[in-house]
Amino acid sequence: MISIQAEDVDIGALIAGAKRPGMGAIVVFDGIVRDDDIREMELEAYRDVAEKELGEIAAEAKAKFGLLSVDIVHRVGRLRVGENILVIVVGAAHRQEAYGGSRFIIERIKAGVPIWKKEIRRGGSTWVEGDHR
Amino acid sequence: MISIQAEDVDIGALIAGAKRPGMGAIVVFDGIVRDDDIREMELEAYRDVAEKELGEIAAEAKAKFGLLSVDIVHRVGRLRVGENILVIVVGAAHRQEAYGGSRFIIERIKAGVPIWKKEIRRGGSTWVEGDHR
Amino acid sequence: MKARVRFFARFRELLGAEVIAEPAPGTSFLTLIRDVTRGNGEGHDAVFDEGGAFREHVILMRNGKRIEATDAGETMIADGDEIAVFPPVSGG
Amino acid sequence: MKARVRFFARFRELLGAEVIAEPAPGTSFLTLIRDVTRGNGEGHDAVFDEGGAFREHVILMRNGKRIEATDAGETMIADGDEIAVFPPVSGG
Repeated sequence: MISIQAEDVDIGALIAGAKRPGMGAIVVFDGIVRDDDIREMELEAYRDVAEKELGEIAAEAKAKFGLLSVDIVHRVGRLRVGENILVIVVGAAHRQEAYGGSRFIIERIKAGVPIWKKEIRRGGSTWVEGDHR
Repeated sequence: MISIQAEDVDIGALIAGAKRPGMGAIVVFDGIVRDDDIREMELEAYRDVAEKELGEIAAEAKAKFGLLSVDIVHRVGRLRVGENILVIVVGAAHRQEAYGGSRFIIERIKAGVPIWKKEIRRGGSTWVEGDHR
Repeated sequence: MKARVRFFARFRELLGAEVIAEPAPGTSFLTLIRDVTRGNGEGHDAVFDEGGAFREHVILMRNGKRIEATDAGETMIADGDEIAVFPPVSGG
Repeated sequence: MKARVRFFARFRELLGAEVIAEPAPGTSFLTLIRDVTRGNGEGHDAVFDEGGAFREHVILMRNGKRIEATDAGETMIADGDEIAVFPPVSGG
């Protein structure tokens, strides 16, 4: 499942759905809204392109790390502190590939997928430029 | 939560419960029974010592990686292919610490915590010695 | 000839989410975006520097694929193109 | 004097989960485990080599803390000790 969506995601269900024959390890990355003096976060995506690029990153990670499953859900819209922003679930035969694939995917998303975050504070709001987590 | 238990664990609930002020990233490792021609797996622990050691590993990982939360649940008893064996949930301000802490914990568990796995096959069963995932 | 120009994040706030432009054949990427941002001082200055070149951090796409800002003067718009102009990404 | 000797995994299958032993004062770790495994050929051979030393992969604990097999001959059992003998771990 590759999705850019406003709705939250059921991580437990994603994990259960990721299981495949031959799988021995699943690694989940969950990026959440951190309370750096912010009230809320607003996320915007160039949706068609971002979904296409997430799909390409997933395919590349599968090939490179021999992953048996990849799910990526990226939220958009207004999120409160503590809410899930991005959930990546990867499954592999062994933990080395699962960790490596997960890390590869998050770094690729941070580096290039057209999604933006705006931090909303009491005194105003600012677009985040580049990597902050 | 540090636990050695026969019951399965609700990973979604563990993640929700792990969230803390200042947290920006959660990494979950889920080790599952892989179908290497096995029918079931039997897990045995030296329970008191294993729980104590898991607690020490969690504390060490928190200090070393600045983790904001650590949960470790290790199953014992009979498990079928695809079932969760070990779930590690770590939360940190940033993803680097979360991945680093997660990896540190799993490697330490594999290296030394007194828990054993027996693979049950049609033709017989064998104790796993050392690291196989 | 029609082309859709989309802006995101900070650029969207300054310039609007999208403009449907009707460039003449032979219009370059650079010229089209200059035309579309003309008359919006703050928006134009967010995208272009004093010399009229794209600011270093500006990212350009044509139909979902990156194009280099340095090629934008020689890249001609085709009918139906979707052009995107945005600041550095920060997803994840 | 009482001591509890626990076996795990493959050793448990061969030797039983635990033995409550009553060693004489001054009994070493090594002697206690030899005594407890005596008479169980397969179990004894899983833990000890032909020369009567602990096999290389055997792990020993006293009250939840590792002790080196090479120290087991000089380490004396105290009343109430919990001794554990097990093969390499494979959890996770």
